[in-house]
Amino acid sequence: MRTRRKRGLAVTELETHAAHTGLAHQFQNLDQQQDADTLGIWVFLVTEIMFFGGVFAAYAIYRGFYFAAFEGGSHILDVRLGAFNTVALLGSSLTMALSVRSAQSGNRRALVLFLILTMILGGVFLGVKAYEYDQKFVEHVVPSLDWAPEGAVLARLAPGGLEHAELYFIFYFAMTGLHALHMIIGMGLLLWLVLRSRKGSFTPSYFAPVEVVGLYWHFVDIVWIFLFPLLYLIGGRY
Amino acid sequence: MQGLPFQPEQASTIARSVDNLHFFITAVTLFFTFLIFSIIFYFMIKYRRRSPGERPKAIEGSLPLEILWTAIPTLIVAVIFVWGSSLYFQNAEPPAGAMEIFVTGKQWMWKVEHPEGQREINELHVPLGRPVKLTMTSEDIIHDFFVPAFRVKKDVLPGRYTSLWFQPTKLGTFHLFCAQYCGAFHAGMIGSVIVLEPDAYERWLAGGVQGESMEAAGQKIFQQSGCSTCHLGDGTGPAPSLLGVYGQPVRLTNGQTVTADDAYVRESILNPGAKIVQGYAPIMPSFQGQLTEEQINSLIAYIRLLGKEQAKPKEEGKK
Amino acid sequence: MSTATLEPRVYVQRNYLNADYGWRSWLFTLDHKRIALLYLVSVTFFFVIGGSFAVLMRIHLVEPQGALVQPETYNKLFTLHGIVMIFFFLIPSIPAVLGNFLVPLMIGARDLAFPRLNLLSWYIYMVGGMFTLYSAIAGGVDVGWTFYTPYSSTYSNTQVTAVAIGVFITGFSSILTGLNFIVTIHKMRAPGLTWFRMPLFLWAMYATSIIMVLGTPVLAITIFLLALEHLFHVGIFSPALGGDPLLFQHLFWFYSHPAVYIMILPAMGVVSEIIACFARKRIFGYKVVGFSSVAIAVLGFLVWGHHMFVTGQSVYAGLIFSFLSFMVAIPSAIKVFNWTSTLYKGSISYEAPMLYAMGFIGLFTMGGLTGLFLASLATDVHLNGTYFIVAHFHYIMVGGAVMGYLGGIHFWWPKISGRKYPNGWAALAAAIIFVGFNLTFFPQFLLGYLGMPRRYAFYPAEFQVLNVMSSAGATVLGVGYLIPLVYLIWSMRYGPIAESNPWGATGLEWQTPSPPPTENFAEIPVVTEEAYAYAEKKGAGGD
Amino acid sequence: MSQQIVPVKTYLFVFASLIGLTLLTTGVAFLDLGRFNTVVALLIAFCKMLLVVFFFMHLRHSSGLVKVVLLAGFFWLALLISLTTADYRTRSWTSSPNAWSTTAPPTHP
Repeated sequence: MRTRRKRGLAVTELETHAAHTGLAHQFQNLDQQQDADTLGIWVFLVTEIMFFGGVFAAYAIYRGFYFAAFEGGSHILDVRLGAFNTVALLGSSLTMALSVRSAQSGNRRALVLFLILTMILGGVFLGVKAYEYDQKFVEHVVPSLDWAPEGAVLARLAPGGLEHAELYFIFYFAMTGLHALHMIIGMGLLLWLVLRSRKGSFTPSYFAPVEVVGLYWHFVDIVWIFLFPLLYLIGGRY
Repeated sequence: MQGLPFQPEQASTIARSVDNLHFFITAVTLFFTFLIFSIIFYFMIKYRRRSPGERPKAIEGSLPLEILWTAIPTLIVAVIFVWGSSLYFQNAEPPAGAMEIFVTGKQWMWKVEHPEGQREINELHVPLGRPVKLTMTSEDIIHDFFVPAFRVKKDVLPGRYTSLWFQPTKLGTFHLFCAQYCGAFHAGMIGSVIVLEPDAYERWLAGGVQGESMEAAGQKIFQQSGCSTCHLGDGTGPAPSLLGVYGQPVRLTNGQTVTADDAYVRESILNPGAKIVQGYAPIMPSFQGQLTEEQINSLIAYIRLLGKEQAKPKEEGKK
Repeated sequence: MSTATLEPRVYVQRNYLNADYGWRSWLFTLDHKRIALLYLVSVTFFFVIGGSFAVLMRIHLVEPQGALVQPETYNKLFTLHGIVMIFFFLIPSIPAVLGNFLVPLMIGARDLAFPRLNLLSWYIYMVGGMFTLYSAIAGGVDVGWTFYTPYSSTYSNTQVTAVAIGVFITGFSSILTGLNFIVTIHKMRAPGLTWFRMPLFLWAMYATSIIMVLGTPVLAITIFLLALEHLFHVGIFSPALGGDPLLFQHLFWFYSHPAVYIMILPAMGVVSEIIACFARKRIFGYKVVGFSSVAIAVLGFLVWGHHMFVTGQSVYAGLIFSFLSFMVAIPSAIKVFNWTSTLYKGSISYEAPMLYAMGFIGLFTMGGLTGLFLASLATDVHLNGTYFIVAHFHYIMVGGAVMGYLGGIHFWWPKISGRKYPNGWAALAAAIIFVGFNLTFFPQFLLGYLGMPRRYAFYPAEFQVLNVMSSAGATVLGVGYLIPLVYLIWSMRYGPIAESNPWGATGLEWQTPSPPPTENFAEIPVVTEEAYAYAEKKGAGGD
Repeated sequence: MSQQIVPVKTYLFVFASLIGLTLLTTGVAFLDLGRFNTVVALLIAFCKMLLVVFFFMHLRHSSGLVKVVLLAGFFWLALLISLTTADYRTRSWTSSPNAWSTTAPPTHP
């Protein structure tokens, strides 16, 4: 440490190693790297399960306590919009799966096309979600910020206790908000994939980023698969 | 065992049994600590390195030993588990006939109400040798009612009742601590439990500031807040009669049955829509924010009285 | 010094420390060893901060009415002491410093699986740390490290939001570190390094990573909901809107009890390495010790309710949690017995790391056994929330985890820095820490049994004697911690050059030069023997 | 990583099933099944999840390790929820005053 070495001498083998397309220096070969990437994203998804799991657990407890209030809150939501969004998100999962398939088979044009389609469907979902959020302000059922339900909405919420209905809407906003945040992050990742795949960065032997983002996107879809019945379909709608 | 150095006073019926378990675990702790320490010292001296090139023979391990030192701790913790749990469960429920006292915690004081109407702050007078049950709630945040000499402790929660009980066995003044951190003057939320001879306790109850009994106060609130307009005694009003209801099962509109305990009465006052008695409409307004915790306690005391004294034969549960 | 540069020196081997210079080469490094050093510096910084809060508290408690500060300030001191020590020192200490440095070296890899993620974790950790420091400077926070609602969410008007954000953010650093280790240990082991040839430190890191990955997200979401409630005054955990404060406690302890094992498991791993090396023996019952790490990680998730025996949790849930808490005691006991038996017929030398390891066993044994009082329902009722708890968890987390951490730092210091430290000073420091620790915390067991509640800024006069004893012990302990800081820094410049394997230890990390080159191994090694093949090693210790 | 290229037909079939299940779960919500409304809704959601996980996320072709990792995630989530509800469900077993015991009706009324 006492002798200063010139910068030039500090060149490591990192660069020679990285010359291989897409192979990072710490891995022996592409197989090992792909294995590590796949395992990494699955472990990450497990952390996401626990992250959403915490709020799902809290939701389950309170739904048990205040079923009537949660039922009332649920009936304020528009099932048609919820179902429509479910279909949109499932569609985006389909196009995402097809993007990965295109990457596997090396079809660059199809890859870009399906990625863009996924983004469009994701955008539709977020648009509808934004409209629904706006409706909550119109109906004054936004906890803390705008909480003054009246008329028919009030009549629907009152039997279960207004403050407990507010609790329902806290969970509505917290859960859908976290989900939407994940969607927005996913949209950013998709955009990055589109730009990279247009440059032709992915080949049938190296498309881990597409696969990894795909897995993330499907996970976000699964969260919604549970959110839809848990938030929109409480109690009978008859 | 009693009077050991660094031992808190034993002033309740359960203190001695809790201490016995405490001493047992202490013995286990000391035994294993000395065992491990002495083995380590022995090995470190006996098997110290004598020459730098020494290569001791490898030992794989030993299955019998592993089983042995899995089994022994398992056995010991099983004993402690059974002992600790049974002791805890034996003392979980107050004995029948325990006298009841209401305790309300708030930042940073303890408010105590005796059923006879005597109130005190940061002090709790109890008679010697009688089981005492405390019904506790908090006006703001979580506190914890802790009397070391009695070996009892229970969190005091807002919006909910918790309870603990003890039977003092010693005259004197004992520490009462708040054991759940509750903000700036948490350390100041202390008081004392004063154990008196039963007749001295009676004198104490009678003397001092004369308050009306909790039941009487509750009856007044019952009239003033308009409860009595609907909850008619003969059951002809728009709301169910409260005679003979307390402590009995109540059928609800959703077909479920709940016991009309403190918690249910409290909830029905604050959030009447939550559980409607079968055959009645959800018309009662909420009294959330209109009654203090102490007023609710008094109301409950009154409703208990109604439940005890004039049970309606029709709905009476046999016990 | 000036002559040194002029002198034509013998060839200095290129290593990760002299590979590159300048702050950029550190702040943008992807080398796991340099990131480990970034962590080393930052956790030391936070240790000093958290430690100085502790010193102030112990001075304050010398007098019953409080000798130093207002009660409000005292509350902020213990809160920040807890938060800084737990989230910014103990949890990252061994995993992020020693784990980062050693995991790739021990498995024979060039780096962790995701070096960028690794650097990102350090930045996330620092950002979280900055939020926490900001909250300390901007007036402090007084909710206790446990954040119990509704005090934290509705009643405290201190910097709860800033600290919540800090803890939330730092959680992701720990998640990413755990993820990185899991993938690395699964996928990047050198050829021949089977699971049962892995050093026990790796087993411990693996078990720790499981907890980090599965537990931390729950803390994150809980703190998120808490912050939401604090900001918008909605009733998630506050009874005003029908929330249940106990639900917060459930979610909080679901992470925060296993978090104790995040702190202690890595220390157990370190101790296994040290004992094997200085007894020249294979760890007695290697597989049992390895599996017990995993068992502790799994069972550790099932016991959180023992923090809630007196909080109004159902007595039946208390029964279940009490039972499971006793279960988790067993693998810990098994480990202690196996370490002790490893010494049997060994060839034991008493270098400083070994003394730290022995200190660990002693303090951990006492800390673990006193846990029995708290797992048992009847005795916990009396001891919960008193100084007994404080003493118990300090025995585990300071007596155990910090002893293990210091032992590990001393053991691998020649590898990390390429220098040796004065062994005599190190041994002296180990002894002072052991004695000072017991002087500080043993009186607290007695205080707790006598009934002194924790988190009291002032207290009844009868507790003064024991409090003064504890404070006196703390000064000894403080000196004990300062000594290593001094000689380790000294050794970086003036210490004798370390050979590649000064202790004559097994393990791939000792086959690299000290300090190792950036790429760790020129050639990926092939492993042909078990982890602690001391019997097969020929020749004298050291090379 | 999935080496196999799954035919487009499979994806389309899975997608169609998912849409079908979505319509089913929405439809069932309009029937009065009492407490089974929740059970059926969760069951359908679970099936949908399995379809996505096994086909879209290629779990079918993934290594055993990945399956174990995912299973561990769900197992721990189950631990969190079950041990927490163990507290809430058993609070009403004791007669001591306990607001939450009576405030809490069963989860599926």
